[in-house]
Amino acid sequence: MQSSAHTADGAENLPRLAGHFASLEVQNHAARLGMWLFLATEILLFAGLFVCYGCYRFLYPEAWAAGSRSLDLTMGTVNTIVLITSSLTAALAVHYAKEGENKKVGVMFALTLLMAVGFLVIKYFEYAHKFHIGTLPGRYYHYEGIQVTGIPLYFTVYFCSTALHAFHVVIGMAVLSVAMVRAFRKKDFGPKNYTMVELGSMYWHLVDLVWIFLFPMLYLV
Amino acid sequence: MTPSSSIDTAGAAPHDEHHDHHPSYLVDGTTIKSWLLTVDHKRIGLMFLFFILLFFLVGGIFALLIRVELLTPGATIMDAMTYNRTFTLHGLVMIFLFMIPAIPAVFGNFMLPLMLGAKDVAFPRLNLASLYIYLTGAVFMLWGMLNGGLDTGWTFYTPYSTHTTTTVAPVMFGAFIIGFSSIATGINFIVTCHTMRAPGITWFKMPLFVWAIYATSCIQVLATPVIGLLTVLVAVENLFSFGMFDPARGGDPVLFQHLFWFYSHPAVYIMVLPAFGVMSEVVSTYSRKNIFGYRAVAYSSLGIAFVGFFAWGHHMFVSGQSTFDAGVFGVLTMLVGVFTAIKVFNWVGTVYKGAVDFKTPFAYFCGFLFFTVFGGMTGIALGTVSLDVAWHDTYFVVAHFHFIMVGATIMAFLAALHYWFPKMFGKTYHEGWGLVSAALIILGFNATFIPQFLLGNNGMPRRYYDYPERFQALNVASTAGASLLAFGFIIIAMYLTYALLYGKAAGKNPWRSKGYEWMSEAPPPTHNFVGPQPTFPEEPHFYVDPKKAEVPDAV
Amino acid sequence: MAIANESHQEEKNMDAHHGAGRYWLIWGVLLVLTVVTVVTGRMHLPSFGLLLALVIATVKGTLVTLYFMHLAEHRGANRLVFGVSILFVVLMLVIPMADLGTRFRGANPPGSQYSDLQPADIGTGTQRGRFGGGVRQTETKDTPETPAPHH
Amino acid sequence: MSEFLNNLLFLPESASTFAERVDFLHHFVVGTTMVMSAGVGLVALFMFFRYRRRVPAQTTEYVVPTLATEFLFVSVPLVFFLAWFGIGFRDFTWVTTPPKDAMDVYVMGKQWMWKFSYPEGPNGVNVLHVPANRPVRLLITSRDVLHSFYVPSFRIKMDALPGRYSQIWFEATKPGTYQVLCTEYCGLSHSKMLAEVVVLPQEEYDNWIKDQRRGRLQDRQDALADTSLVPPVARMVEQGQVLAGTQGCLKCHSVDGSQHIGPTFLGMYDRVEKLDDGQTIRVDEAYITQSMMDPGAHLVSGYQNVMPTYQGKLQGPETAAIVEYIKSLRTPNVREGASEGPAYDPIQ
Repeated sequence: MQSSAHTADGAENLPRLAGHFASLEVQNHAARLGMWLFLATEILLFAGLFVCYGCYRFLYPEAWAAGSRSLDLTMGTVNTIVLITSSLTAALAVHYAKEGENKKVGVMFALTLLMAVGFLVIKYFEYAHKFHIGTLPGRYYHYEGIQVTGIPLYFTVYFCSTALHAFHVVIGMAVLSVAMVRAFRKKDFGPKNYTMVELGSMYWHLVDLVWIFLFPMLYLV
Repeated sequence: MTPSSSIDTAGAAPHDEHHDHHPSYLVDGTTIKSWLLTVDHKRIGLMFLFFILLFFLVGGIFALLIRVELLTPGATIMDAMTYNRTFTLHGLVMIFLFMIPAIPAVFGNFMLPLMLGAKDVAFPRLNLASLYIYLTGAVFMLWGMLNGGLDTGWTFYTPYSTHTTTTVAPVMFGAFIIGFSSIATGINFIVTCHTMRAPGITWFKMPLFVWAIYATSCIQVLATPVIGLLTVLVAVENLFSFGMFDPARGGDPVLFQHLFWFYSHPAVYIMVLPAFGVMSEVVSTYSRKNIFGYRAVAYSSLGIAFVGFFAWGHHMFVSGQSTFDAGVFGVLTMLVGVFTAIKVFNWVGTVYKGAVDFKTPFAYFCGFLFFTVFGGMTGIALGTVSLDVAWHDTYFVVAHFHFIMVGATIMAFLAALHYWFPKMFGKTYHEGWGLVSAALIILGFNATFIPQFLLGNNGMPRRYYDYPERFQALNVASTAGASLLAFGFIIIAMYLTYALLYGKAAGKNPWRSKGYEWMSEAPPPTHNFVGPQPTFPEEPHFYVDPKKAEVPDAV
Repeated sequence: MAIANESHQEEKNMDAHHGAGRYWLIWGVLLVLTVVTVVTGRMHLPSFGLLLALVIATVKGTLVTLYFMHLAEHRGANRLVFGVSILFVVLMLVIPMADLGTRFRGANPPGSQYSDLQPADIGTGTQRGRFGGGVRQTETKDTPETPAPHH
Repeated sequence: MSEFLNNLLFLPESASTFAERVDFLHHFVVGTTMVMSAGVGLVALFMFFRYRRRVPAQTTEYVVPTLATEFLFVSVPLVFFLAWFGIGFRDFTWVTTPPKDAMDVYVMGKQWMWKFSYPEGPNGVNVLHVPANRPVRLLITSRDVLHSFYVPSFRIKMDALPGRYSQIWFEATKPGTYQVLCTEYCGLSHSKMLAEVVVLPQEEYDNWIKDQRRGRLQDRQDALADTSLVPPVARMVEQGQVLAGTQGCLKCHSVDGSQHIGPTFLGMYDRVEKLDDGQTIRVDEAYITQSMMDPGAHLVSGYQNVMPTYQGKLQGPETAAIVEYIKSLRTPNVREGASEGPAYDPIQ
């Protein structure tokens, strides 16, 4: 039941069609829907922490204000810009994949990865500072500067959510690396075969999306 | 092909003449590797069946230990610490390792593609991965159980779970891993329903089992990540004292309960919705009727899945939750009850003007109907806010959820096992023993849990190692019932094993069912259908005489 | 050909292919919004600061999902999945918060906005790590107050 | 009638105003359930027989419900369910909103006992005295993990949250003694966390409380529960140190971790000890107090039962001071006692 539209352009790079799918478009549809469902689970995963954030913020507004003021806004803003830009390059990679420009796809992903590393390095400096002054979660909190009820909880939420996010950054980097290597080596992305690039990039955008919410929640308000 | 099913030749014709040349999935590759690395949904389903039965045995042994311990007040066969671990492990094994994957991962996996006329699920390799993820999680859990065990109860409420000295972290981590298996299965089934339906199968011609699995998968995908996060938080809290839910550090244990029940309440629908789906198939087949109110049953599955998400707070009426929230959750709980009632009425309605053949699966249907009605109605009673104040955390709750969640699911699991046994293995079992053991199990189940309803009324709290003398008589009755139940399971194990080895060949469709899954061979070949994707012109379970088959639109 | 599902429609939707300029435009908007949210965030606006930040974040998030993730072109189930997950997040957030706001005040954590109880200091030697360890800067009373009779 | 139903359903004696409300709804719900399920069951059984299969490959009619049927399926249960919810929620609001003239009692759960204290004293362990026919508000809290205060005969239950208060109220209708059970799993001896509510007629209750307040402090079951006479903790530790010397504790117990006739005090608090009968116990205030008063009750394995009782030799506050002194001797490897929650002080 291969649809005629696809058998026509046989010269083109076509992805392997798994035997149990009726046609390529069904396979792509399945992959995309599966990815969206997976992203939904990721959203719900972070939602648990957002609920903790929301509830404790509701209970301890002063601690939250004090906690967010103690964070380094400059580093946070830089990180936001880095991540948004990396999202742009990831989106451009999909764009070039559709046009079959494999080299540009690889370069875009390389840039994305570079910015991801940058993000993690900045994050490392932020963490190091916190370990130094003692704004740590739960019972490890020993910063004299802020003593408000609930302040260790703020840092518990801060560390849990940023660590979970950083973990997702690392996973995203792994996924994008695979796509990048393929773009450079196999060079087989094209208008009919870009699902892998698209899904990898969707995952990366989700990482960006989570940060877009984490940033104002943790640093600004 | 049986004479009765001559009218579906139109649907199943293309592969009929080929079937001699294609070996069944059971013998298509006989090496161990061909099983362990298979991507065939049927083989994966069978492997799940094997492990799930194994864990059911483990959980069942824990259950019997609990019942024996409760024969007398005070110590009977174990000390308090062992008892606390035993009931915790009973809960964890039965819920995470048996009930949640039981029907979806075994029968869902096996039947869903067959019912949709697909060659496999959408992501076969993910499907295999989900089996191994499940096993990895199970290994972590078992390792934790053997190395100290866990004594928090399966609910692992903070702050007890974050301070107990027993091995919380490995068990939590195991539960976290199993969550991925559940998610993978869920994503796979949803995508399969959306993209793999054969020509002719529109949304409202999908078998009701598929609808139920679809609704279940939605819950799995949306709820499981939350418990995943929560298990990690509890494990981290236990190891490092981050204070997220520790009242001593300003955390709120009631918030933990909100998050916990956000998963764990929908989780009971993960367990029971597939059971509803199985029963819709069974009742149609054995009374040879299209389901009464197809759309009502299909929509009520989705309704339960959706509303069930927002009824979680009825586990927390006396936890210090606000009266306002109690009211909101109370109303939503009633809606879940209404959706279930719709299903019950429609199942009974299906028998109307049908042609009932009282075979073993139908016997389980009767048991199921009983457990669902009583389990469901006691659920409504518990959801009636003021009554819950008296009943909360007593044996009444224990009996209630064993009726609705366990009773209904076990009935459906056994019904499915018997109903699809010829489909899966191509063999028949002994009908007489089937009916005897069904009677034993249904009686045993009642004898075990009806005394527990009364115990709860009488005021015996759950998770009690020791109890005042006045509760003893009912406890003895309950233990006696449990032994009857165990006896029933032993009989099933014996005659099914016998049937597996020496059973007579069943033929393609021994029940003469018009369910979509019966339109392929039994047991099916590796890719289910030979040749192009088959088409399905009729709706499932269409038993109308072809001469007068002018059908009004289903409601 | 007769496949009873939405794949064909989906593929048609995906055919649309735009120039790269659109991505750069979205990127620009995202950067501007980031600057706006940082600037307004620094002002520490009294009541609507949180609301404003969340609105901006939502707009940014919507842009990313619609255009970077191509949700604008993905229709049907893909949108449904995303929409439902967002709905669930919101409900999951609102219901526990409604609980905190409306429950018996004594049942909220001591020292929090919705409790009448002072956070308790207990004993010597146990302070460290309890409410943030260290020495409390402000002296609080030794005993918590009686919860106000709540009728 | 309702007596008979209660016996049939194994319900315990109903002894509060709330119990009467609960039982009414209970009978309503259970009765309706029985009638409806019997109806559904009988209809099903009838149809199994009436529509039994006559030919193996029988064909059947295509039957679909009318809209009215489906409407009936939805509306009948809905009406009943919402009615029950309405009654139930009204009663729930009633039981969580104490009347203004309610008498307050503070209840504290800890592993594994209940402490009760009245705003003007006295305090008690495991026995709560209340007058009959008078609303009593319970303000419930916990010292360590979650507990739940449950009186089957009153049909009331409320969780005890560490460091916070939850409330519920009742009005006992009959004098008598009623059992209290803990219904939230709280660890090893969860099932032994029992207590009693003693309901007295008003005059007897007045006499009882007068007696209690007359100052028979040495007879109190647990000096710790009453902090009205106890100095702040810091001074208690010093006082305890002095007392440990003068009372002779240090002759047998070391404070530096070295072994002696008795277990060392260093790091003793919160330690999990193995008893000579094979059970384990966490050393908490209750256990230390008990060991001073009745040293042979729970012996830590490896030690002889040689310690004399200090019953009557120590005043309540002195016992408390020694306990605080032992608590202050903690080694860093002993887990921080975070599970205690914010300190609970009976409200003065």
